[in-house]
Formats: sequence, C-alpha cells, structure tokens
Amino acid sequence: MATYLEINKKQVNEEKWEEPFYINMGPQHPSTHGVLRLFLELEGETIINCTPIIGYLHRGVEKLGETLNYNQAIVLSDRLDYIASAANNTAFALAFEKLMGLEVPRRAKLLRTIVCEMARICNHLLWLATHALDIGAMTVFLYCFRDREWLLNIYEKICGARLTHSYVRVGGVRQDFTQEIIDELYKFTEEFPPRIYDYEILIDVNRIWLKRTKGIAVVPPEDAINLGLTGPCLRGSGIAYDVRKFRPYDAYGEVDFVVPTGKNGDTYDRYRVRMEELRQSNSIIRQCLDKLPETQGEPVLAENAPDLLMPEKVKEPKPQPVPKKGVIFRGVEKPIVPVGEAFASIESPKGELAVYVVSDGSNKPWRLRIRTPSFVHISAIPYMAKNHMVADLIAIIGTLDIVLGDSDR
Amino acid sequence: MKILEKALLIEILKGLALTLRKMLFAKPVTIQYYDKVRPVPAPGFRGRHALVRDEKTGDTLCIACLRCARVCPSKCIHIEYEIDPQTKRRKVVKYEIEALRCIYCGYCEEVCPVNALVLTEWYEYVGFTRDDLIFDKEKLLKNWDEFIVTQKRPYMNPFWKPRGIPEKFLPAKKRQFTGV
Amino acid sequence: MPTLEYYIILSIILFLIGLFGFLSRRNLIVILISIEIMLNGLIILFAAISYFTKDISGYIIVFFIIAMAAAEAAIGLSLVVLIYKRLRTVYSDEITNFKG
Amino acid sequence: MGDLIDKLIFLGIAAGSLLVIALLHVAYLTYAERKIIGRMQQRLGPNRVGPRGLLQPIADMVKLLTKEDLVPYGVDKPVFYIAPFISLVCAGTGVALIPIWKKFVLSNINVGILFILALSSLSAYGVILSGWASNSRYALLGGLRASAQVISYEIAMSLALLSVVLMAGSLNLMDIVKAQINSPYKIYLIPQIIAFYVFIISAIAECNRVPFDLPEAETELVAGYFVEYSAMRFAIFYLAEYFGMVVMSALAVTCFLGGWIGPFEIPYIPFFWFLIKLYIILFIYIWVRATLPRYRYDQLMGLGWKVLIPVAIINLFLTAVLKLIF
Amino acid sequence: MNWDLIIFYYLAIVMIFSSVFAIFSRHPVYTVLLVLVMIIHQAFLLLTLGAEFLTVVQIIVYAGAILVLFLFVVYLINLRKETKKSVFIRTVSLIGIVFLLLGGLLIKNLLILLSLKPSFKAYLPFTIEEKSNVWWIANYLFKNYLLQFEIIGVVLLVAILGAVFLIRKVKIVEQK
Amino acid sequence: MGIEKDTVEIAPGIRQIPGAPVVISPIDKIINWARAGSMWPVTFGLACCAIEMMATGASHFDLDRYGIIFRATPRQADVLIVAGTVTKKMAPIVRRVYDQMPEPKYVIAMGSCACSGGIFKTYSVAQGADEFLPVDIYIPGCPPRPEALLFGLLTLQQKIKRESKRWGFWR
Amino acid sequence: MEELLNELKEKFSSVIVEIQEKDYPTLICKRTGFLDLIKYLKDEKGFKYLIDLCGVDYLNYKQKKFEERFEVVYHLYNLDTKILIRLKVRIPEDDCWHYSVTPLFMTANYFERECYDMFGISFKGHPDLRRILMPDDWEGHPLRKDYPVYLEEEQEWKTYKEFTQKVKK
Amino acid sequence: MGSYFNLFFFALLLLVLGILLVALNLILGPRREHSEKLIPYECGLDPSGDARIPFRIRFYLIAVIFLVFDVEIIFLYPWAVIFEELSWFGLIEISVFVVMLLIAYIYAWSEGALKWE
Repeated sequence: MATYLEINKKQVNEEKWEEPFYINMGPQHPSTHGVLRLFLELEGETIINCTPIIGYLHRGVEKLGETLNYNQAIVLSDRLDYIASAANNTAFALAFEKLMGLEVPRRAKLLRTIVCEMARICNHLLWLATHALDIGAMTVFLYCFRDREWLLNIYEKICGARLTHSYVRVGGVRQDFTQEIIDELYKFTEEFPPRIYDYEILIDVNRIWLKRTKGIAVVPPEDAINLGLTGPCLRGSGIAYDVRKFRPYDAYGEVDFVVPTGKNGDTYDRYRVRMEELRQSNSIIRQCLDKLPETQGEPVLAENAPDLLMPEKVKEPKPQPVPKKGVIFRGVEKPIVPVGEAFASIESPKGELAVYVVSDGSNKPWRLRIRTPSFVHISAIPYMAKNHMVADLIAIIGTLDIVLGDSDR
Repeated sequence: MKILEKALLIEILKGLALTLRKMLFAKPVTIQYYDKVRPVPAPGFRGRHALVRDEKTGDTLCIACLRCARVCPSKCIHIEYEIDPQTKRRKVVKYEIEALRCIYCGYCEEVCPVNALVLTEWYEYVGFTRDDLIFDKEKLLKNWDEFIVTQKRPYMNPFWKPRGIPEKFLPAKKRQFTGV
Repeated sequence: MPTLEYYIILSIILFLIGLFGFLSRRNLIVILISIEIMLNGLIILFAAISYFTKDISGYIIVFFIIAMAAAEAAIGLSLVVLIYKRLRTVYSDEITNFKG
Repeated sequence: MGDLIDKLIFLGIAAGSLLVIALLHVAYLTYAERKIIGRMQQRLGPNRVGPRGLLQPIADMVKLLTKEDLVPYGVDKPVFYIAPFISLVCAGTGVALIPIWKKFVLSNINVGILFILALSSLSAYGVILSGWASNSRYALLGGLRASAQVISYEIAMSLALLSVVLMAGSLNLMDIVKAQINSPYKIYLIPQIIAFYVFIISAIAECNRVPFDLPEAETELVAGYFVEYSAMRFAIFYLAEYFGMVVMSALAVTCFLGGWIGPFEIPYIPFFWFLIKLYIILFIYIWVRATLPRYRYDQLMGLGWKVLIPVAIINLFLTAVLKLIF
Repeated sequence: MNWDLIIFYYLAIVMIFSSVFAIFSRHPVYTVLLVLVMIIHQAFLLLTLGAEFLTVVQIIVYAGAILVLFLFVVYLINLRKETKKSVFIRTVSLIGIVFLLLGGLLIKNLLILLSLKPSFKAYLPFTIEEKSNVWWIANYLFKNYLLQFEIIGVVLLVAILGAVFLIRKVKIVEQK
Repeated sequence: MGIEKDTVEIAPGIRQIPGAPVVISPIDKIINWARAGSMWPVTFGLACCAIEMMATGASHFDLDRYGIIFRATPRQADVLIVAGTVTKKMAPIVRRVYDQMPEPKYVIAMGSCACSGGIFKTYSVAQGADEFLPVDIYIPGCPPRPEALLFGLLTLQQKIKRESKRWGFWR
Repeated sequence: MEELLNELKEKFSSVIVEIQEKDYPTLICKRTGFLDLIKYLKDEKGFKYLIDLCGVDYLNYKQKKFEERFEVVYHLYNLDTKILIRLKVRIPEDDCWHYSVTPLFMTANYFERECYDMFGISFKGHPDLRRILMPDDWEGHPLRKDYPVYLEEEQEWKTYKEFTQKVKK
Repeated sequence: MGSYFNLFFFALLLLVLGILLVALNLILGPRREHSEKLIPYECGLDPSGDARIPFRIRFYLIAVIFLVFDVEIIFLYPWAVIFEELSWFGLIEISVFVVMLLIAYIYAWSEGALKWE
C-alpha cells in the first residue's frame, strides 16, 4: 500500500496535471471596489497565489499636501477615504492641532464625535451594501443605500455637501448644528436600530450567507497583529484594540460604548462585529446628542485657531500692560506652526488611520504621511486568499472593506 | 427541530416575507427627479458658483482682495484687477472660475470679506465642452440672477457667516451682513 | 416511401465511415467518435428492421446499444484522459510506452 | 395539395401567434422583473420610456438592434456565430409542447415531458460552446460552470418529473394534466410537494438564476459566458434565458399545478388559469432573485448532487409505494 | 416523389456528409459538433421509423450526455488543430485499400441479402397508434428482456465505477 | 484641450451633429428614442464619484426608471461614466474599456477630477479624461449630487435625440 | 515608560543615538544594529504592532541641518501596555539603503515597498522590492523634495505621452 | 407525425427569428472596427496569454457521472409509464436497478468525485 501511494505521489508531483493558470481581476471589474487589480494564480478555481497590484488611484496626496497649507490640506483628506470623510478630516485636524498645540472647545469635540460616528454608520452601511451585493444579495444593497441617503441628507444640512464635507477644521469644526439637525439626528437614532434588524432578516441567518462567510479567510489573532490589520478586521479575530478606547481623542473619553469582538476571525465574525458597531455608533451619537445642550452657546472653533488663509506668521501682542506714551504698540512675529512633528491616529471606520506630520515652521507641512487602513488591508489579501476559491476572494475583498482612494492616496 | 427548520427553509421564507412586505406595503422612496420632483438641497449646499449682484450698482460686490484666489486649494479662481486712479480702490477686470477644477469646498465664500462670492444651491448644470464650464464674471453674475429668482426670502448663505465661529474672527462687513 | 433497403444501405455507409475513421485517424478521441458513428449505423439498422418487421425487439436492442454506448464512452474517455495524464498525448502513434 | 397548403397556413398562423405571444411574455417578463424587484427594493422601476415604462423592452430591443456587432480577435468564428442560436432554439422550442388549453397545444406528442428534458439538455451546448469560442477566460469558466450546473440539475429535475410520470402513467403532457383531475384541488402539488420543491430549485438552477446564477456571476466572472457577445447576439442569449424561465414555469404549471384546469370555468378566457399559474411561478423566480444571496460554486454542486438527488429518489420510491398501497 | 422519401434523403445525406466531415475534420471540437448534427438527424430518422421514444433517448443520451462528455474531454486536454499530417496521409493510402476490400465485402453481402428477399413476418401485433411507443417498449423491456435490463444496470455500474476509479485524483497522504 | 467630440463627420457617411437643429428622419427618431431610453453604462467606478454613481442607481434616485442598468462588460454597454480621478497609470485601461464598447458609445466625465483633474494637479493624475477620451458631457461637482448625474444623463439623452444617421446598412 | 527607555539606552547604547521626548518617546537610531533593536522590542518588549513605517526627505530643510538626507520613521505600539514609541533611522543619500523588517512584521512589506517607490530607499532583505504605487517604468521618486509636484510637458512620463499621442491620432 | 411537424416548424420559426434579428442587426448596426476594439476583454488589460486553458478534471468527472445517471433515468421512464401494470414486481425489479445506481453513487461520493475541494 505504501509503495502504491508513494508511486502515485511521485507521479502527481512530476506531472503537474492541473497546470496553474493566471487570471486578472480588475482594474475594471465589478467586485474589486474600484480600481484594485488582483493577479491570480489559479489551480482550477483554487487560488494558489494572489498578487494585488495597486496604484491605479495614486493621486499624490502626500506630495500635494506639502504644497498646501494646513487648512487646505484638510480638503485632501476628504478624498482619501471618500466614504467616511468626516473621520479623515478629524485625523488630519487632530494631528495639526497637536502640532500647533491647540485646545479644541468641548462642543466642537462633541460635534466631531457625532460626525465621526455618522461617518462610521455611513461607511458600514456602504460596506454591507457592497459586501452583500458581491455575495449576490442585491436587495440588501438597496436597503442600505436607502438608509445611507438619510444620513447623507443630514450631512448636507450640517455642512453643505454629501460626501466631501471638509467639516472638521483645525481647531474645531466649521459650523454649529442647528436645532433642526439635532432633531433629525434624534429621529434617526430612534429609527435606525429596527432597520439593522431588517438587513439581518435578509442575510444574517440565511443559510447561503452563512455558507459563504463562515470559515472563510480565518485570521488568527497573532497573524492579525502581525499583518497590521486594524479596526473591525482585527476585532473580528478577537483582539479588542480600538483607538477610541486605547488613546481616546475628541469626546470618546466621555461616552460609553462596547468594543465588539469576534471569536473565530472569519468573514462572518467580521460581519457581526461591524453590525454590532452600527448599533454602538448609534448609541454614541445618542449620548453625544444628549450632552450637546450642556455646551449650548460655546464657540465651535478654538480661540487661537488659524485663519483659513493661514499666514506663515502671526502678530502676537507683547505683554505690555501699560503702554508708555509715545511708544507704538508693537507685536512680535511668531510662526503659527512650531517646528516639530506630530503623530495622531484615530479609529476610522475601516481601521486605524494615522497621520504623521513633520513641520518646518512654515504654514505648509514639510512631510505629510498618512497611514491608511486600506493600504495595510490590501497587503493582507495574499495571506487571506490563499487556498480559497475565486468566489471567496470576492467575500474577502468585501470583508476587508477596502477603498482604493484610501489605499493609494 | 433544527432539521425541520432547515428543511422547511424557515429563514429563507422569512427573508422572502420581508421582501414581499416591502413590495406590498412599503412606499417607494424614489424621488422622481426632473419631471415630477426637483428637490431643493439644504441651505448651504455647495453648488454652482455665482457672484452676488449689488442691487445698487448692478455690478459685483467683489473688491478684488484675492483672498478667495489664495485660499482655493485647487487654484481655480483667476482674478485680474486694476486700481482705480481716483478712488484708489481695486476694480475687478477679469474674474474667472474654472468650475471643472473647483472642488466645492466652500473656503472661498468663507474667506470673502464682503460676501461677494457664493456657491449657490443650484446643481443642474452640465457642459458639452470644457469652455462651457469656465465661468467669467458675466456668467457668474448671470448665475446669480438665475439663482436668486428661485429664492423666496432674503438669501443668506450659512457659509458667509459660519455658525458657532466667534464673531471676532469675521471681518467687519461680514459681521453686519444680514443677507440679500 | 423508403423501404428497408434504403435504411440498410445508409447504416452500412455509416458503419463504413466509422470504420474508416477508426482505422485511419490517430487521435484517440476521434477514434472513439468513430466507434460512436459505427454504433449509430447499427442503431439505424436495428430500428429499421424492427419497424419493417413490426417487431419491438429491435427497438429494445437499440435502447441497449445506446446504454452500452454511454458505458463505452465513459470508460473510453476516462482511458483517454488517463493516457493523456500519463503520456501527455492523445495520438495513437505516439503512444509507445504503456507502462507510464 | 390544397389541403396541405391550408394546413400549412393554419399551422403558420397558430405557430406564429404562439411565438408572438411567447415573445411578448418574454419581453414583458424582463419588464415585470425590473418593476417587481424595484418595488421590493422600494423604488419604482422603469417608468419613463413610454407610459409607465411599458415600452422599455421595445426600446431595449431596438437599441440592441442598432448596436455594433463585435466579433473579437481569436474567437472561433463558426462556433461563436451558432452558439446563440442553439441557446435560443433549445430554450424556446419547449413552448410548442406545453398544453395551454385542452384544445390548444401546438404539438401534442407522446413523449412531451422527455422532449422538454432533451431540449434543456441540448441547451448546455449553447452555453459551453459560447464560453469556449469567446477566447476569454471569464467566458470559458462561466461556460464550464454553466454546463456542469445544467447537467447536474437536470438529473434532479428528471427524477422529480419521474414521480409525476409515475402518478400520471404517461409521458404526454396533455394526459398528465388530465390525470391531475383526480387529485386534491385538481393539482399534483399536494401529493408531490417534495417533487415540486426539487423541481423548482432545479428549474431555477437550470435557468441560471439567483441564487444559482454562478455562470454569469457579475462579481466574479464579469458576465459569464457572454462576456464577449454584444448587440443582438447578446440579446439572443438574454431572450433564451427568459424563454427558458417561461418554459420551465409552464412545465411546472403543467406537471404540478394542473395546467389549464381551474377551480371553476371562466367563460371566453380559456387560458386564464394557465396564465395565472404561470405568472405565480414566474413571480417566484423574481421574488427569489430579489431576496437571496448567491451560492458558491462548490456549494451549488453539492446541493444538487448531495441533497436534491437523494431527496428526489426517496420521493420517487415513496410515491411508488404509496401508489401501490392506495 | 413523396415527402417521406425526400425527408429520408435529406436526413441520410446530411448524416453521411456530417459524419464524413467529422472524420476528416482536423479540429476535435468541430468533429464533435458535426457528430452532434449527425446524431440529431439520426434521431429524426428514428422518428420516421416510428420510434419516438428512441428519438428522445437518442437526443438525451447521445447528444445531451455522451457528446457533452466528448466536448469536455476535448476542452480538458485542450486539443487543437492537428498539425502533424505526414502520418495521416501515409496511413490513408494503406487503410483505404483495406477499407475498400471490407466495403466491397459488405456490399456484396448486402446484395446477396437483397437478392434473397426474405419474407419478414411480424410475429407480434405491433402498431404505434394504439398504444404509445413508450408503452410497448416498456412492456417488452420489463417483461421479456428483464435479465438483459438488469445486466445493463450492472454494465452501467461498472462503467461509473471504472470511470471514477480511473479518473479520481490520487489522494496524497501527507499526514504521515 | 483634449479630444473634441463635436466632429461633424466621424466616419464616411456617419455624421453626428451635437447642437445644430437638423432634420431628423422618422427612423432616426425611433432609433434615437430607443437609444435614449436604454442607455446601459459600464460598471466602472474609479473614485469618490463612483459612490455617488452607486447612490444614483439606488432606491432614492433609481436610474432604472430611465431604463438605465449597469452592465459589467463593456461589450454590452453604451455609456462610459468616468466617475473619479483618472491617473496616468489607469488611463490606458479606461481607454481600453472605452475602445471595447460597441458603437454608438458615449462618454460622461463625472466630477471635477474626471473633467479636468480637479484639485489633483500632480505628477500622477491625468488632467481630465478628455486627454484621451472624446467626452460628451462634463458634469462638474466634487462629487456631483446624484441629481446632477441624472441631469447629465438626461442631457445626454437630449443629445442622442438630436443625432442623425448614426447607423447604417453601408457598414 | 521611563524604565523601558532607560533599559533600551543601556542595552543598545551603540545603536541609539538620542532619545527625545516629543508627543511620543522618540529614539533616534543608527542603521547598524537597528534590526537587533527592533527585534528586541518586538520579541521581548511586546511591541508587536507596527503602526507605520515611512520615509522623510530632509533636503533643504531650513530649521535644522542634517548630515543625512533621508529618515525612516517607525511607529511601534504595544497593545498590552498601550505604549507607542517612535524610532527614527537616518539614511545618507549616497548610501541609500536600510534593513528590511518584513521578516519580523508582515505588514512592513507594503510600507517598505512604498518607501522604496517614493524615496528610493532600498530595503535589504525585502522579498519583493518593486514599485508599488507608481508604474514599473516610472522615472524618479515622487516624494523626494527635488521632484516637481506637477510634471510639465517635457518631464511627462514617457508611456503616457506615447499613449495620448496615439489616441489623438 | 403531424405533431412533430408542428414542433419542427416552431423550432424553425425560432431559428428564423433569431437569424432575422441578427441579420437586421448587421444591417442596422454601425461598424467601426479597429484593432483595440477587438482585443478580448480582460478587465481593461492586455489579455494574458491564451484563454483556452485546461480546466479542472472535476468537470469531466461530473459529466461522466451525469452520463451514467442520465442513462439510468431514461430506463426509469418506461417503468414509470407501465408502473400500474407491473405493480410490486416492477417495483422490486427497479429497486434492484436503482440500488446498483446507488452503489455507484455512493462510491463516487466516497471517492470525492462530488466534492469540489
């Protein structure tokens, strides 16, 4: 028996009967969420090797950021992860504020938290929509967009744009909420949880969905950390790492929320984590809204926040309590941005979004580095896709929640 | 029990019931755009550019301070001015916005000290060529005329005077401004 | 009205075409197809005889032939695939070593 | 001779009108699908082309007629050309076999039920040939998947139909309909509920519809086996798919739902019950499409081979034994 | 000239030509397709012989299954046009002679057969119209040819066992 | 400034007149009506605007009302919506997709980036899709509202309805 | 925190040039021996999560004069003690390479490729060092300070130039 | 025979319809071919080599099993037709037949022929 097996083994190895073949998925492909290109080496329908090829949306944001002043650079952040722009704005603003040493008013912090969580809901809805569409459930796609539209309308009322808000500014936010917006948000937070239930009826217990997601792309916790996965992908593997809890920023220190985690680290767990996050975000928005009346009337921009035009230097009055007669009151020219560097990271809906900025004292960043979750997550595709089928690759791309603008910058 | 549930496709039937319910009882959310409904965006939506026409002079309010051109992240505003020898004031000769390059961030209207520039809530405009969408001064003023007739009350753009930002940050003209 | 002879001649012609293919071609798949053509000739023969003699047995033989053809194709093609797997060819003249 | 010509003219009229009716059904099935799915997703569906969007299928057709017909490099031209026609003829001919009314069936043959199965097994050719001829990997994979899927589910389907034949004792569709009068509610649905379940699932799979639309799964294989087809050739594949749906639904109506027979007679509208039942089955197709996600390929084959076939065989023997006992 | 004869001639000519072209075609896919044409025509020929059940069986089994299998094999091993001709031409001349001899022999036999003009007798009342063709076939199959029927079952069993055995992927035991 | 679309004669005998009022024959009217009534865009999202494109296809705006459904393969599509930034690395691919669409085909540049490069006047971004594609309709906005995209598509419908003889038996 | 830094300073006195307290503790390291340091941090000190790896170009930096032109910055995080530290390695222009940490952190793979693509710093020991964001035949490294933001006609990427010319025909 | 003639007539009608539509398309459709347009579609890239790749042997195995199943089911149909006459005897007869089929089925299953990895 042993000899028989050995002989056959040798033959199979020599012959390579089922030759691997190569296939391109993307850039123009309905399921690669943009312009991701995957070069697949297949054996039958099993993936042996998967090479992501990115850069098809590389727009030079980091380079462009070096030519714009800090306030203008926030505009660029909108176009990175265009699904959750508010979160990106916040990340930029936090880094710049750290660099300049600004203290943001509490009301602005609350508002930022609200828009960030709205962005999270938007993002997760879009993720659920596309993920479900990739797996074939087209109705979920449309229901998700239906609800997302509501949030986008609220955004439009807040800041006048649906996707690219540029709402968060260095030192605060651009505008205060009106009562109308607050009422609408209250209404939203009330009506949203039953709608999550709707999606779950359609997919959560559906046997096809379970078959498609359970046991697909399992990432053990150690590997998840080593791969640099963050956000729901990491939490799906059972590690409760969340920047909101670990290094709280804005108003996250003062709100209650649970960081949901999964057990197995498969696609289904990641899906569950995100669904749970939808509910958590809803409750965070609710809590922040409840706190808003406490800060009624406060400004939403820090006192010493730089002007939009952002001159290189500002005149600072000399501490001269009694100006002597004949002496003209003279200010000192002080650079608006100190020399130095700052690193700030936030929990963007996709994972950890970190901004590292180096300043040379002028009003433009010397180096603007953006560590985006999608970029790291794409690098995890080869690991996750190995020995899965082509159809699973779709689920994997979906579960990682990739946005190419985010990844290529 | 579980086997029975599986065999009877309970969870699939639940899903089917949901879609059927939506079909029979839920109202479609569709906005029948263009011929039935043409929704008006929320005030402050950043749409087509316009230069506010001064009712007294019939010309723009712009004082050619170039703040908008400087703040624009995509550098799409080109202004040429000359200095009036009598009043020593700047006068706009050419004011051009390249709408195709604009990213509608609204920074220009925020920094404008005299509230001359506005991103209106008008979104129904496309171009057949690139030149169609390069707005010069006349076009921008025309945009304003087209836009303002749709407004019933005096118009005030929220970005001219952003809510919640301390008043002292704003220039004097802005502080006193109450709308057109 | 075509008579029995017509059918018999047709069946023989088909049989011979199949035979010719069987002998002359070197592609194993075509050889198998030639066998199918020969079997088809037989099918016509039996069906025609059955029809003209008003005897149902011919039809039943046809039925069996079809079943046998299926079995033959399954085994034959599996062998072809096996040969291709081992020797990387399906041409009869290139198959010299059957030991693999 | 004159007699023959008369017959031919009569046949021409009958066949022609049947074809036109079938084509209208197929065309408006696409419209109905878009409309119904739209309503299920809380939107409206086509409503701007013609009144309430009723001219939408015609506009699509005319547009496809005036599109450029592309034949890319490297395709196997003869095969590429004939593949759509194979699909169309194999999918559409079944319409002629369906007894629509007790006095109207275009072709009443003794082995009707088998002939429909034969046609559906031939339709695998259209798919596999187009996939191979297209010189595209997506098309090849799609074609292979589709053909393997079609042939797998055909077994389950024939086994499901076998128990109907067992009940009726005939392969003639007309006889099968007539035999159903003795059943409760004049339909076979109740005694043959398992067979119906198997049949509907396999019919959905045969027509490559959600949740079994793997061959043309947009998210993996772009458009499956007709990736390279454009204009009218593509439209013919599209027609064939919907024709297949209509034929399969009509077969389900004939074999399980009692054909034209209804609880009571409706004067002057002989096809009424048949059409109502047909629309119900077609609605199920669309309804399922709006609700379910898509299977993975191996799971789909597993369902066909490991679940449906054993279930169908058990049902067959159950039917046989029950029939002998009672 | 009656219709039956015209139909017969049409079917026969198509069958012969398609099978000849199938044999001579250098592209295996075309071979299979031409045989498909031939088999469908033959099914119709069986129809003219009153065997409607066999027609359907022919289409389902031959066209729908066997030839699909052939097509799969052709795709599986990715056969192309045969480029090598030399062997083919050499053998043609050799085989042709054998073929002619054989054909002559068969035709001679046929002529003898025809000259004898045997009287075919129907020993069973068999009409298609009264009971359906399927009914008759079934009746005989399950009553008179029972053993053969079961043997066919065994043959098919063996076929599937053999095919699976031959083709199954060799399981490499890597655990040890 | 790029490739201009409003050529009078595209190929011998095939003319396209974008703006000028011309006499349109009845058959042209029917064909134009059909083409305008079933414009099938390619599923091709590049960046931010793709999200708004998806939103336009979703329940609230429902492109299906106008008979617009997305096709995954360019072979069956009529309209290419360039939704988002086109980088230099991506440009040949966009062009290839456009090339592979059958005649008659239309291009919509959606959003600032696709129209002119927008804010991204950088080393890696093509300054507008019209550097390599004949663009029919420019829709400004960053990204445009779904209504704006719908308005653009309707404008394209009007444009299609003014065409004449973009079909022919002369081949 | 303090202990950790002191311990590191003692243990790797030859590698660590300077320890700065900025928003996060910053260790400025030498290239030689850097791998040992980061390996120690990962295996012994639990800094298992590499948040970020990026390059910075200090050409013509006005505020400070550096001898070396480039700098590679690492941000490491300890998930248990919640400590974030920053490592900096200076890299001279004429000897533009660094050790790869891909064997230690899988996530460093793409970061290093990006760093190579954008700055031209090559990483020794990287399994597959190719351009990642830019096309393979792109000239120059865009994030270097001497690279223009916008390419004028004559500096245009050759492939794209040919492509547009071909299309316009 | 008449029914069959009707059937073929209908099939022919369908074929003519199809050919007519394609012919009309060829007449009405514009044509501007150039080399880029006819390159096989592969997500906007140059096609990577020959598309007709050798594929999985599983497909073949499924086809073989299908073939045998198909033949056996064809044998079951006549039985179903005269089931009433044969009654228990026929049931036993066919049970033996189906059991053989099931043996093959179980063998194929256990060999992993129905598995898709």
